[in-house]
Amino acid sequence: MNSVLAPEIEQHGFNFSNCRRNEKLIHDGFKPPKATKTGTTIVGIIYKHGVILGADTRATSGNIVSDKNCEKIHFLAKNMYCCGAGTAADTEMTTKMIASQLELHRLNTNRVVPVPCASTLLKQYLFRYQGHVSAALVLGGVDNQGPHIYCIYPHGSTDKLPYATMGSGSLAAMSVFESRWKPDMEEEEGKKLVRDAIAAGIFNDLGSGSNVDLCIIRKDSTQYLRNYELANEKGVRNLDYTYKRGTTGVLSVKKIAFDVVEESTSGIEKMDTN
Amino acid sequence: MALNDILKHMPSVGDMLSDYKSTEEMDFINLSQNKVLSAPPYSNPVENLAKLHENNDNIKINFDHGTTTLGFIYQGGVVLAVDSRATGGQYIGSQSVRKVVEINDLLLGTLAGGAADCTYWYRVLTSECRLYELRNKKKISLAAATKIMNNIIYSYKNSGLSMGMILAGGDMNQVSLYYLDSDGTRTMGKVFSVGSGSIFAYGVLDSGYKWELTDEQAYELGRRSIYHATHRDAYSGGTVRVYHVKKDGWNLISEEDCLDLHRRYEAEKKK
Amino acid sequence: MASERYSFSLTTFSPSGKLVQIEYALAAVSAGASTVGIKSANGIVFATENKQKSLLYDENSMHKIENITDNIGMVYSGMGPDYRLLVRQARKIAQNYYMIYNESIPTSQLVQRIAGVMQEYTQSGGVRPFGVSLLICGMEPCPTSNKMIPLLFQCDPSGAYFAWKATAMGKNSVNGKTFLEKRYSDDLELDDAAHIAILTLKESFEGQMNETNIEVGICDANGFRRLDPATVKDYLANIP
Amino acid sequence: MMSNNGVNFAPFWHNGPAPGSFYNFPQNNIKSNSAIDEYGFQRNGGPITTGTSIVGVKYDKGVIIAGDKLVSYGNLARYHNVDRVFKINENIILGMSGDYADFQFIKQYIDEIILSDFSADDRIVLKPKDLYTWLTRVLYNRRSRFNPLWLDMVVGGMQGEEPFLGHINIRGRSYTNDVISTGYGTHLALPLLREYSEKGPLNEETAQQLIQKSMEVLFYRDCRGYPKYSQANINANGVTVSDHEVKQNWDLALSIKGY
Amino acid sequence: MLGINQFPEYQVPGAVQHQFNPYENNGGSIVAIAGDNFAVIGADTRLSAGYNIFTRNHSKLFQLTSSAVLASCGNWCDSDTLTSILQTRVRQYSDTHENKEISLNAIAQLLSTMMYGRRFFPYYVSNILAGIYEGKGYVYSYDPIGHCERHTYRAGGSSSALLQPILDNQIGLKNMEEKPTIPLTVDRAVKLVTDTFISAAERDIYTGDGVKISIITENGVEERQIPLRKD
Amino acid sequence: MSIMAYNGGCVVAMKGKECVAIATDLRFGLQAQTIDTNFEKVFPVNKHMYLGLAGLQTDIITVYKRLMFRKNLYEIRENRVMQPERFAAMLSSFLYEHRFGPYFIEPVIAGLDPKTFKPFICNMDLIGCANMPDDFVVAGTCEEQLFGMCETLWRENMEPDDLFETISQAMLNAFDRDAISGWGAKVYIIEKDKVTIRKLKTRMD
Repeated sequence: MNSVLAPEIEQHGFNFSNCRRNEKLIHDGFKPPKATKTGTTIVGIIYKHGVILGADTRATSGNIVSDKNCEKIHFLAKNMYCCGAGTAADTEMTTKMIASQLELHRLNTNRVVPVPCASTLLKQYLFRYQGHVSAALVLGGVDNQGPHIYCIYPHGSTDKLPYATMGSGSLAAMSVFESRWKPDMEEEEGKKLVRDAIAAGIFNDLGSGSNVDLCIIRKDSTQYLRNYELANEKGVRNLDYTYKRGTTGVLSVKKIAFDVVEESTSGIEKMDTN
Repeated sequence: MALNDILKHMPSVGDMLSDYKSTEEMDFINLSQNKVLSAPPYSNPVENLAKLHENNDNIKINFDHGTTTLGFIYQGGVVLAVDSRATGGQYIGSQSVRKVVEINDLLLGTLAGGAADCTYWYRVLTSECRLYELRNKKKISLAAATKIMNNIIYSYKNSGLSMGMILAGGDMNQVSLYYLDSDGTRTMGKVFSVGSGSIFAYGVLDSGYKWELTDEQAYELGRRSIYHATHRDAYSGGTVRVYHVKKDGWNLISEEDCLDLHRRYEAEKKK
Repeated sequence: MASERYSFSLTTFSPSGKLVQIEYALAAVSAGASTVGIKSANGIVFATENKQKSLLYDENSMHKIENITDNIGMVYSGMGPDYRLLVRQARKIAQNYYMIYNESIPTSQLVQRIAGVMQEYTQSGGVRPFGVSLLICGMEPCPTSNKMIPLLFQCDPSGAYFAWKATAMGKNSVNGKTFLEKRYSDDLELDDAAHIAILTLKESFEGQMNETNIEVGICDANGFRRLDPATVKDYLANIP
Repeated sequence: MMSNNGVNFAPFWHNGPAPGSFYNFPQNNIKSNSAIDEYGFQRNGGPITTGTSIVGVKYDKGVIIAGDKLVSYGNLARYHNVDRVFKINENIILGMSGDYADFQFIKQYIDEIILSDFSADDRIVLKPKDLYTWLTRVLYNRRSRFNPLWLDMVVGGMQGEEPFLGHINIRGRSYTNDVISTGYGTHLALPLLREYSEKGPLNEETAQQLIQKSMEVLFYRDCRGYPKYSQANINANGVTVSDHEVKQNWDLALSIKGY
Repeated sequence: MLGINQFPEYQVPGAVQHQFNPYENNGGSIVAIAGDNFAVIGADTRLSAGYNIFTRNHSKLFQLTSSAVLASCGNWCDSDTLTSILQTRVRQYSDTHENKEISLNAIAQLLSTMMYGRRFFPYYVSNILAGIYEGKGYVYSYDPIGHCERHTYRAGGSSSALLQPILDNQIGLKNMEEKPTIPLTVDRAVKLVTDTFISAAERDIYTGDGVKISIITENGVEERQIPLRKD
Repeated sequence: MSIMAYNGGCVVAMKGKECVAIATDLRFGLQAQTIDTNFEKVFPVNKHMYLGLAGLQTDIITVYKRLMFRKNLYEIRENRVMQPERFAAMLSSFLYEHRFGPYFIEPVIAGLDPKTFKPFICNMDLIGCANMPDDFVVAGTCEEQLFGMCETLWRENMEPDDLFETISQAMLNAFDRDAISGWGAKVYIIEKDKVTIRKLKTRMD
């Protein structure tokens, strides 16, 4: 779409125009700011009829929780979801971009996209950026070959396993899998196991927290259980913090009023009738 | 006391190895000898302490700091004016620090730089001044007091202390004003401003300063200079305190919140 | 022919103000298999001939009607290879839009951008215009209410595009349009529209029409899809 | 620079020979682990021969501490049959992870304390909390001199009738808890242990099972782990130190194909 | 003499260099409020480092006398050492002063001097001392090298920045044109401390599990414990 | 010092009942020095949508201008008012484009949907990771203080006037504990039929 004659503003790929300036600033002693990270516990298992993915919902920047209920299980295709840990924006954008490529692939090939295809696209993309795109992923899906779970590391290496964990709480979750996972589990049992693994991360790893999200992908259906369990709820405040109106001192007030008219512009372009 | 409680502080078991000797005695040597601080387990504490923090993202040691203080001599004595904010990093730790230290009923000192450094050494100075008084049956002169302070500070030069002090006081004949800092500087002068906001304070102070100021004018000049510094400098603010030092003692003239001052000065501008 | 002098490069106008290559491209379209598109109150129907020249062709592997997104469909008259390039482009445009705005591309926007691509091929050196006309349809929410409204566009090799209630392209398109003008009304239901679309094709269809030599695509609130041959057969069964 | 296929090994001990390198004693005084460091201070470098995780669980009537029997030298599994869990006296058990040399050093002094305690014959016996506080002081003081003992220790025992379990690390940071683990166990064993311990006090049997599970997981996932482990169990009946082995199951490996 | 510099090829790199840092952030937050005749001080009960929780039930409050409680958090081994030495000193004082308890302001000064003694290798701790002195409630706060200041309310530790403005607003009644006249009772102070910890536990990963509150009145010290979220 | 703190400043947005509020301080400083006390970090995007940008001032201006260019182009080309969700998505992809050479800003978006008037708030980190909670979003140098205040003060379904008091008190007390923001504040309450902009009395030190 990037035409030479009538260029579009939407550019593809990364823009490096600020790099030199930023380098100079860092050279001058300014600390570069930190992006939001998802410390994260993300997991995936294969069970009898497909795969179950799980994630916590905490995003942090430094020691502050920047998002208490973020979504870490990203859509890739109808038969495939992907959990992301690492720099939040990287996981978000990488999975979104790969989802888009998978959709093109699906439309162009007219078939259910195989999970290894997504794994390959992801690892090739991550390898290209040599770990600078810091996305650690657990990819799970079911295709005609059956269920798959992949672990994809930020530098582009992959692992194909029946159960996988990633993120700062991965060891906590792994301890649950390592002691309780077995082949051909029933769905309820699998859900319980994944919940326990995520809960182990939530309660033992400070980088993970809040709620449990699950996503169950079966041969022919997908069920995304957002906030499957509210593992932690905010305490109830004891005092009333309502202010009497007029408490805050105001210097000046400006009002912009407008009539509310239903927007009536049409989405259709004026016809070009030669 | 339970056995473990005794053991907790019992150096005898640890004494089996000289290495194990408790560090506690050396750590709090200043409780018995107030001018001696325990030596760190590394050379060059300025750099190495900083290095320890750099290497660990999680460790944020921020000492309270920041300030605008000023003092000047005019025909009626000395006016000292200070703000009251203490900042740790960019976090305002306190808006109510007393930055004028009342050493005795003749001497006053202001503190700028590291708050702990200043308050501790002022406390030492206060005790030195009192001891002098007891030994010599007369009040210490400002010159002598500042000299004592300067000697102490100088012995800690380059070890990371951060202080900028203005001392004012009267003896029987005159009032005088000294500036001291942690580099070991000690100067007598007429007009000083110290601290992160001092450049802003100087602007107002110099334009309004003259020897013949009346008391009221002098108080107002001090107050206004500090106010303008608090407005421009992020690390200064809170309450503006003004002290007046005369030959025979000092008075606290005013304590006013910057917010009230701002409203008053804004109203004046509009007139 | 006088115009030949001005047709060696398509970026050159003839003295009469024409880009004759574009006219030739339109001629290629007119020679293509006929295609019909009808907008109804609750959806859009495409129908097109997909006749195979030999019995030996595998009629299930190639299609003329394609999805661009789940909600947008496209069909053509003219040259197949050109069409497939445009389909790929269109899908990329749609995905690109989605990546930026996190919203499916509105049909009008897609049409605009495809038309942009087609136009560019009429103005660049070393290329030729596309030998296809496209029909693009989609359902999208009405700007004033939350009702879904159907949209139907045609896109020509020149890069010109039109919104239609119903149209026909390719061979016998003139007859087709005349037929549609007679049969079309604003309150058509989707099923009636499908019926009419097939009838319109049948008007000029040579030989026996069956589920393997036509394709039908339907766009409604659930999105766009190409009908499988069994469903097409059902529709055909209702046609006299 | 001497290198072995691009991998550089540390000398076996300070100023000692490194695997595959020339041994140039006594000249080799470069970058030894105990040099004047960047802080201008002489201090002990990193740990050399190390033991990995220790797991400790307190149950209703006693305490169990377990640790595997391996002491590693970097990536090398160097000693395969070393006890890292000890009975100190009838009241105290101790598990160590971290530098083994540092541990032997401190163990000698612990033994001396026990000996003098025994010689006193005053019926006052060292209790776990006493040893715990003493170790805290020792480690803290060494830390404050920038000459740390590279140890992570778990002290357990019977404080009179009550079971006691405490943890002291290299900095002298100490705390007591119902379940404690060091090293990789902090990540791998603690979640398992906590899941049960936070529901209420455990009994001896569940505690045993939990320890077994934890050692199993640690063996699977800690690459300095080892299947043989020893465990000390203390309760009102006294101390038992026993050796165990993890039941291994690698069937799963056969099912993994591709990457 | 020939040194290793002449034979760089003999240089053998050391093992992975373990940089020893004597400091570790063990998290934790403290809030203290002084009232007319009482003081309330609370601290969370989590001990953590990095992303690990070591224990969920860890008291950061130290009762020094019947009318003084110190809360200390930061680098736990420093807190542990400093507070136990202070406790010893407090005991020594009463032993050498005919069992008279040391007064709150004397503790405040003692602590400041002790902390400054380690000026060049500071205790990395955040201390708040609360108690009553001559019937009135006081709160003293410290920076790591012993700068001591008296307040009526104060927050410290890893979420000090989150908690302090709430106290400014609710107790200091800052930035209010019409100041509400709600008397500060023990009950209100305890509720407010609890609420601030609920907020801090939401956003600060190093604060959570539970909050332990000491209420210091004429009658001595009363302790309460309230659970917080555990993630 | 972080480059994000070079100029100081903060922005906060909150959801209320059929309304949203966004507030900004007015300081523009160079490190500790206060240059101007009338620098607004909240900009109108369209009738019902405001964008707050905290961070490096030069980037605030640049990003705002570039976004407005894109947003205007969208509205003209598609002949419809941009929804807050679309704007957020566009901003996110714009920021992520600069993943390896980011603009040093943290955006906050507050607005009502042009059709349904549903409240919308959103913030992002500097490389475009969006966060769209149900209660409030904060950005700037006194982020921690704001988090503490908002967690304590925010309630569901506040009327516009209550929302104003809550957001104002949250912001005022938060920046009073931050050396490099404050010096005046402006609060925008966005409702279906009007936007009310109030300038607050604040400390000026």
